[in-house]
Amino acid sequence: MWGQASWDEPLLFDYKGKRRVGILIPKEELNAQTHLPEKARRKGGPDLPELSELEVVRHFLRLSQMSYGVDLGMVPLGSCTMKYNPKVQEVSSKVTEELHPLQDEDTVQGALEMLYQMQSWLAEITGMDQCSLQVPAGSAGELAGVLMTRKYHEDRDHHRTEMLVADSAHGTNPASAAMAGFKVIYVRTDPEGLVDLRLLKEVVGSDTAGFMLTNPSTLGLFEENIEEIASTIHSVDGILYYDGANLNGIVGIARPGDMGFDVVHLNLHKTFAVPHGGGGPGAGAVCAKGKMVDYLPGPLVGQVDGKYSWSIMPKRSIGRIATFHGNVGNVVRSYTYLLGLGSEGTAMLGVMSTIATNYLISKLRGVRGLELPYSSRPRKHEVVYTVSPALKEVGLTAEDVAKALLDRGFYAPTIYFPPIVPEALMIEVTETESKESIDQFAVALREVMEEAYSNINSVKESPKRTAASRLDYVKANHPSTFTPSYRVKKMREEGKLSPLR
Amino acid sequence: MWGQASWDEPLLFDYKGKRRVGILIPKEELNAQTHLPEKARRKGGPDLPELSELEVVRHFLRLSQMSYGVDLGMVPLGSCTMKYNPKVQEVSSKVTEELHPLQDEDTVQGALEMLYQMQSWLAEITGMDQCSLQVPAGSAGELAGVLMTRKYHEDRDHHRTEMLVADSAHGTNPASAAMAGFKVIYVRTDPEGLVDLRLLKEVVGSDTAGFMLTNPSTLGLFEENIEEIASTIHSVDGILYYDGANLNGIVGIARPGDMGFDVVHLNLHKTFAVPHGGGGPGAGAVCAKGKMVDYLPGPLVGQVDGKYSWSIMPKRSIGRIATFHGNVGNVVRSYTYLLGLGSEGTAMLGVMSTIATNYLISKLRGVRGLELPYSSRPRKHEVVYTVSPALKEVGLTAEDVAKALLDRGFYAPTIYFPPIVPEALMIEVTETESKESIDQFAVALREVMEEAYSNINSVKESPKRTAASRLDYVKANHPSTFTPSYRVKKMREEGKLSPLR
Amino acid sequence: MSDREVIRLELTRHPWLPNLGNIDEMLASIGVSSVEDLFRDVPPAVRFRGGFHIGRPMSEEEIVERLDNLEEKNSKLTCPPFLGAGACPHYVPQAVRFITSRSEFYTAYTPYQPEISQGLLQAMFEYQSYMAELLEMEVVNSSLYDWGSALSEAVLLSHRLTSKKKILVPSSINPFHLQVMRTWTAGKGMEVREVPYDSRGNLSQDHLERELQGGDVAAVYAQQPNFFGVIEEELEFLTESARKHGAISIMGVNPLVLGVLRPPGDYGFDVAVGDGQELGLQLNYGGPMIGLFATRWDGRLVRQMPGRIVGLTTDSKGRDSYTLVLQTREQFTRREKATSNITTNEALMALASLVYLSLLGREGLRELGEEIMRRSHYTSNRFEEIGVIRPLEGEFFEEFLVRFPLSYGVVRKKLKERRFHGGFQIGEREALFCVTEAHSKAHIDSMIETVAEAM
Amino acid sequence: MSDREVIRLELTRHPWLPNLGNIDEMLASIGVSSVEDLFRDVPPAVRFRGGFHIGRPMSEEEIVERLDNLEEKNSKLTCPPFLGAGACPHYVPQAVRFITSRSEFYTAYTPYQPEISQGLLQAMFEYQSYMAELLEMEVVNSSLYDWGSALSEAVLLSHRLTSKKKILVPSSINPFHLQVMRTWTAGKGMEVREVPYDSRGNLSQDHLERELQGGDVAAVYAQQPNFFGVIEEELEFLTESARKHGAISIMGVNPLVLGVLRPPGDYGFDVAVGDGQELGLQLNYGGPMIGLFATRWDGRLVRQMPGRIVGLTTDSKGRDSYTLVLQTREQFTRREKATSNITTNEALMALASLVYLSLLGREGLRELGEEIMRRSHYTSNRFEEIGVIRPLEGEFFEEFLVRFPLSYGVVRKKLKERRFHGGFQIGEREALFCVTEAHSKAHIDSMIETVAEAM
Ligand SMILES: Cc1ncc(COP(=O)(O)O)c(C=O)c1O
Ligand SMILES: Cc1ncc(COP(=O)(O)O)c(C=O)c1O
Repeated sequence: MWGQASWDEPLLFDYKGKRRVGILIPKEELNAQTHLPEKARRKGGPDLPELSELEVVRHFLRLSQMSYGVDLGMVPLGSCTMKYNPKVQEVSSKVTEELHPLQDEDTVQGALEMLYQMQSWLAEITGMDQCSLQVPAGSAGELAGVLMTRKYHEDRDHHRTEMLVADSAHGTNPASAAMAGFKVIYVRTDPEGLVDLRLLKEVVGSDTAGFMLTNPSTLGLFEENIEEIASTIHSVDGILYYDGANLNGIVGIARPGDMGFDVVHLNLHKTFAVPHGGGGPGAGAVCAKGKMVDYLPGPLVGQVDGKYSWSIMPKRSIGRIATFHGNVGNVVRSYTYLLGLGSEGTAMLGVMSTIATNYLISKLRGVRGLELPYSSRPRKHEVVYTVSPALKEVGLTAEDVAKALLDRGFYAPTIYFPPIVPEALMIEVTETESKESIDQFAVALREVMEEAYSNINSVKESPKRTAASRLDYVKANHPSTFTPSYRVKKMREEGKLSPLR
Repeated sequence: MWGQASWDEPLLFDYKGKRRVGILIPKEELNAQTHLPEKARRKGGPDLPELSELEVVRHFLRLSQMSYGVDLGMVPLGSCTMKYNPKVQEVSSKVTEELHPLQDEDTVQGALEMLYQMQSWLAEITGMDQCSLQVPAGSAGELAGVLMTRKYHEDRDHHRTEMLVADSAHGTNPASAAMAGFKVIYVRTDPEGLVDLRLLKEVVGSDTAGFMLTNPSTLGLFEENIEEIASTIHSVDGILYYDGANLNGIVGIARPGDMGFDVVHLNLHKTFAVPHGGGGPGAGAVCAKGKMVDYLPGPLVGQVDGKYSWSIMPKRSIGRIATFHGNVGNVVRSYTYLLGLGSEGTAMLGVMSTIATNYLISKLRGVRGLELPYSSRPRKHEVVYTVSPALKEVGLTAEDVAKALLDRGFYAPTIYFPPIVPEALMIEVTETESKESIDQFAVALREVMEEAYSNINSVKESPKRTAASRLDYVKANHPSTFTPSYRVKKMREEGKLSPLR
Repeated sequence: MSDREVIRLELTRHPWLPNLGNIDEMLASIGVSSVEDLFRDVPPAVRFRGGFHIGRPMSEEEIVERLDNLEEKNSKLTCPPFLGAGACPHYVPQAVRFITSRSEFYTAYTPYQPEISQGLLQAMFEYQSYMAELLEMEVVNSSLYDWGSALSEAVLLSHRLTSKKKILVPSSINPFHLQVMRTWTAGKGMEVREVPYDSRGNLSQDHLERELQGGDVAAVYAQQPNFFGVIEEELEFLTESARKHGAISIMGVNPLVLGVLRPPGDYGFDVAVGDGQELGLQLNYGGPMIGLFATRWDGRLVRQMPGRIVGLTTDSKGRDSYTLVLQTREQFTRREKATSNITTNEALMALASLVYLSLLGREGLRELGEEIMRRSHYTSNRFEEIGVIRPLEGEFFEEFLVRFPLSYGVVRKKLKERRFHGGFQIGEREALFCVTEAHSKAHIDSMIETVAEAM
Repeated sequence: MSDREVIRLELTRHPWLPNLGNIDEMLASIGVSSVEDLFRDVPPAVRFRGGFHIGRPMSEEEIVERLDNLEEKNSKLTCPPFLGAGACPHYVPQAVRFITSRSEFYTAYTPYQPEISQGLLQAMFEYQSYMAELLEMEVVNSSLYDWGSALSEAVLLSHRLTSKKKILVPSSINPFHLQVMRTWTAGKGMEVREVPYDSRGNLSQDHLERELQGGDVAAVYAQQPNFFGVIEEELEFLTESARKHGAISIMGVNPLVLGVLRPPGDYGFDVAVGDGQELGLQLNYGGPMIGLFATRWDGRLVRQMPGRIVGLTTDSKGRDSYTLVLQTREQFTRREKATSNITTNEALMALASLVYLSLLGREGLRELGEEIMRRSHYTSNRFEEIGVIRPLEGEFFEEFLVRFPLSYGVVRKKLKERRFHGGFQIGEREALFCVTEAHSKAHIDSMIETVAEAM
């Protein structure tokens, strides 16, 4: 029976070694006076623990064993595309690792060539004209996209205050729109699970800056009216924005550029296999078509006579969105991934991820308490279930299912998302999970649902086989117990801290 | 409470994927006919499972979590010197990784320079004249040493049939002597824990080829009569052999060469921090002084005008002991370790490992049931306890103690060794374990002993917190259930295999 | 349909596509007869029938050869560039790489399920704690993208809290950070005003005070050390003035200097931002970095904080445990009312920084700071000896502005011939040089000699 | 004493010596007043008072610089050497490196405590199982040092079983293996006799049969492919003759060829030896390698087997579990009666081989074998085109002997100028070239052109 490793590993601050160091600082014999301005000098260094190299390594290795990634087992987090990150990607850092972002272009030709190829490949895959790789993640790509939209309208003296967002959209869509100063107007999903076209036509008007959409949607459904959606938005000179986090299900099958999208962002840490790093870093791209190319964040890499340089500055660029060139150290990981897939492999991503999703659905048919909304349509990269029936019948929540899956050695799906599906389980297996591994996951989920009907209390007690059991969120968030750092813990213990007000 | 990870991970042979591959074979378009001789061609390939890269990685990652190394916690295996292996050692492979052992010397100057320096440094540390790094591990070093001894006597037409070995010696000593055709004569340990000098003088004679000794001994005791031992052996022109596996406790304090030893082998995977690799590979050295230099396995690296080459062939060399130059890829790890320690750090090894051992002893004073033989003498790199009192009083065995320590998150000491101490626990903490970590180990061992007196059954049930509980050794070794491979398992299941006879 | 089938048949095995050999049985289980059935909802007009131009699938061996080939197209330098300006070369210990390459960390995602991710969460809590200790500020998030975006988020926070639009920044601000901030805050119509510096390179107190008078300032920003590498000697007046005039005070700080320089908390700043790149990260051509973001213990600030925060709590068995906290600030619950849109952050880089700092420890951090100062000052002295002067008199840490008696372009070219990369050009004859522990004395000497030759 | 104290005081901190700052309290707990007290049993005459000449402790940064410096002193070659003769260059997949660098594997030692080491034990069992499958032999140990030592152990085993001293080896045996075997068996007085080969390069059956007549042969050895790269076409007669004359039959085999060539078990060999280096190991200047050792399902052989063996059993809860088995053969229990002195083996390399084979799988292994053959044959054809012939007619796998119309020294030098490393020189005009999947067509072509130029 599966069980996670468990170590009673104290905080580093609870280590009490003396006169230890984990790395030697090289020292040169130099005769150089340095003077720190008295008023700027720190009195009493920061109180960091002193540790030997072994203590540091051991501490973090123990912590690592109490963590869980794709290399260990399936992470079916919907909307996150937790595909396998091939080990050869780790070699790719050699192309960029030692380069300073401000080096002369003639000294970084290898890196620039890689970036140039990536710009072109991603443009081809999305059917767009040009891509900028400066955005460090998807959300920054969205921000770039809405800022581009804003500037586009400003340039035309349009007064566009509203950004339309599908109600099934990821929370980042409205958040990004709001950061750019737009008012967010939600467009409801129809009974088919698609954008409600009638409603869309109603809300579209002279205030409409654009529409942020993802296709396939977060429900895993392809918006089959995409052509009409596009023409509706374009009829008011609105910008159709593609949240490309979910490209995986259609790569090789359909391209945003061909569907009428004007701006696309991509999460390279999903479809293009940049490892997720325990939360990040990812890497992104924002791509544009036609008139929107001029607004991309820049500069972009251009090529003249086989020499690469940051020569392309979009005419009406929104400017710099990251301090330097984006997460280049991760872009090169995607580059390596694409080299390994080649044209043929890349073209198979949509097919294979879609087969995986629908295969899982076939294995989950007839599971009591688990309901598939909009069940007549095929899914693409992911599928959203609801456990509402089980909630009504035995009190099982989506969270309970998640915890019970942990006890079976799997990571849990995304839960309670998208908000339009109650008690949602959003499952994305990706094309890198083998058929047998999908089978095992289906068995586990089926077992959980069966256990809920036979012994709901036992499910409610899970997880039991992980390093921690369910947590006290009240304590975690309450102003008088909120503890975001050791400093807060210590100060509170010493009576030096009032509740957070 | 500590618990080891546990995965129900099947054998690779139980994976059932089809048309999978974990790595692409590069294919060139070549027009080349190849003909396999019909009689030599394999009919039906070997039946190996087909796996994707993720399946392979995940399988082994899960297995790794069910294993235990120094990076995770203390491995107090006596006589094994499980010290920390600094991470910078892993960089060192770049010096040798891509070199073929038969490359022209002018193309491998970096590797040769490194080997040359290592030969010199190890000679200085041991006080010997010359070292060969060709031996891939300690036992091979011993074999080299006894073969050198054999050849030395042959060259002098001596008829020396006997090799003396201390009764506390590691099993490899008599095994190596026997492989070289010697009769093994054991020299008993006296009540002080040292070589019985009187007895030694009795057994030494005209049949004596040499004496294999380790100092400090496997009991962690320094043979204070070493000068007299040396002169006794030398009085019959015998060779005094130093089993240098246990050098750690005296590096910087005393040198085998100064004690009168003629031949020394070293385990670089102990004192010199080559990681132990789950059983190997290690790396070794065999060093000689005076007349014995001529017998070293060769060739050795020499230097002329700053050019390095395999120019030194000991005149009466026993010949080649490894196919090529030994485990060079590991020698360079030791080299890196010595660079980091420098002269000062190296000189502190003996001091710091000896302090660690004696500190542990101080923390174990007064633990009921745990007895320290020869308790008046200070220990060096390690210490041997006996739990004989607890065996008599409550039936606790050394094995029980080992298993109960596993349940407290520690690896176990070496047990039942050396054979002259009953119910032995042989503990070596090394200088890389922090004081606090030694404290914790002492607490754990004390708890185990206390639990034995309060609830021996509970101790007998351990380990409970590891991936497996105690094993069935009868089944493992019985001729009709002995299963050393999947092939045997399958053939037996198919009724195609008789018991092993 | 057919070309899809053709593609499928061509690629029969691939290490990263395990189910190529299982398509038929999987389709059978699904209950469709062809792959195309799964895409029946894709309108023919948008169905992609073309092919890509990425090349044939490469074996690992070929991939590595290609990467080697790209690596060779970059110039091999004798030593790391003498470039800073927002990213500085440092030696990254092997233990840092080793730990960040543990699968359990780097192939995980945001720990939405805390019970199975305690290790990662504890590490993020420790990152926050180490930074809190360095900054002397109580609340640190578990990373934003980089300094530029962290500054932008701080400015947006000040706008949310004060509803004002004016932002005061020193004209010695890193221009890249400024550009990013302008981009990010364009949607809110923020207006940036620059405060000049004096002959030492320090922020002008008078100007600042004057700008604040209007009472329309959302935030005041200071950068330590500033873009010219100069250490701001006096910052207490800034936090005091800001408080007096109802503005949020923000300090941008290179956390590496905090082994030796006064931390933002000690000055009373409301918010601190910066980048952790210098604590254990490779340059990576400028990314990934680590956006550092911290606030004082003030609910008003904390509840407006962008990004994830990990907090300590207990589990149902009473054990200390860690989880994401204050999630109601975030986009997935608050949507357009969230404190930021950030989702994927720089967690693994935060881990790298934490490991680096834990290797250094209290004394190591101080020693490193001192060694860097010794080397940078040695270099500046050597420059002076050959007639290259420092136009700003203020004290500096690792970076400093120098003025050459001739065009810097000439020097820069000469350096490149000798496989050195000089500092960041600022004007015709000026450049910002950065010297760290990654530049040995021998390399510094030889760089200086090369410059001397060029002159 | 004093100089010891001085040293201690000089080195106050070191990353690998955690207790330098705790010496006094540790001594106090021990109950001695000085370090020297712990060495009171070391006679003054042997007390070392000198210092070492290793240099001052280097920081990691300096260590890496030193290693880079050594690396640069090795020649950078255009492609891997065309050298074989017992070790061949191959591409090592990243997954192999990744898995063998997992701390839980590479910082463990021999799994004496099986309950806590199930993962490592299962992996060793799988290594044995994969090799058993390749070899078609039932019992494989979990590694010896290398081919030479494995052969030596096989010969010693044959001596223990037969009490005879004569060993027949082909004169096409790898000379390094032969040298090792002579060294290792010197103590037992073994006598080696060489059996010649025919014009194709194949072992002479007649000679072999004749040598066996005397009935004094302990073991007969065959090598597949032999030292000249030639594939032995007929080996069944060998096992039959050996059996008839009471000798142990031993096959030395490169396991890589077993995707395409008949395995030792199929011929009926008693013992198989070889080296796993070609399955996932770097060259590493010749070591570590993997000594492969296997026997038939015969208790007489198995009980004489050297090295560790992992077997399947169950734990007290009935779960499949793994442990070291037949330990009574080993030195730590049997001492001078042990089947070998081996202790530390090549476990991590065995793991590497296992990972490599599991990535390849059945088809991958075959494909790899075929690709290597295609490339080696292409190369030999190209050689022929420029007048470099193969003096032995027999079929070959990846290595082949070529004869140049001029001194090979000239060719070798020319190749080196172009940063190629040619094959292993055998005579004045002959050399053994090795071509694998690590040599691309472009490199092969350019190597051949260079040879042509030299001629
Ligand atoms: C649909 C969707 N859009 C946008 C994002 C935001 O991307 P990122 O996390 O890279 O900021 C995500 C993922 O988090 C997503 O799933
Ligand atoms: C005292 C002693 N001698 C010899 C050896 C044999 O060394 P190796 O394992 O490297 O063959 C060992 C360790 O196993 C040992 O502890």
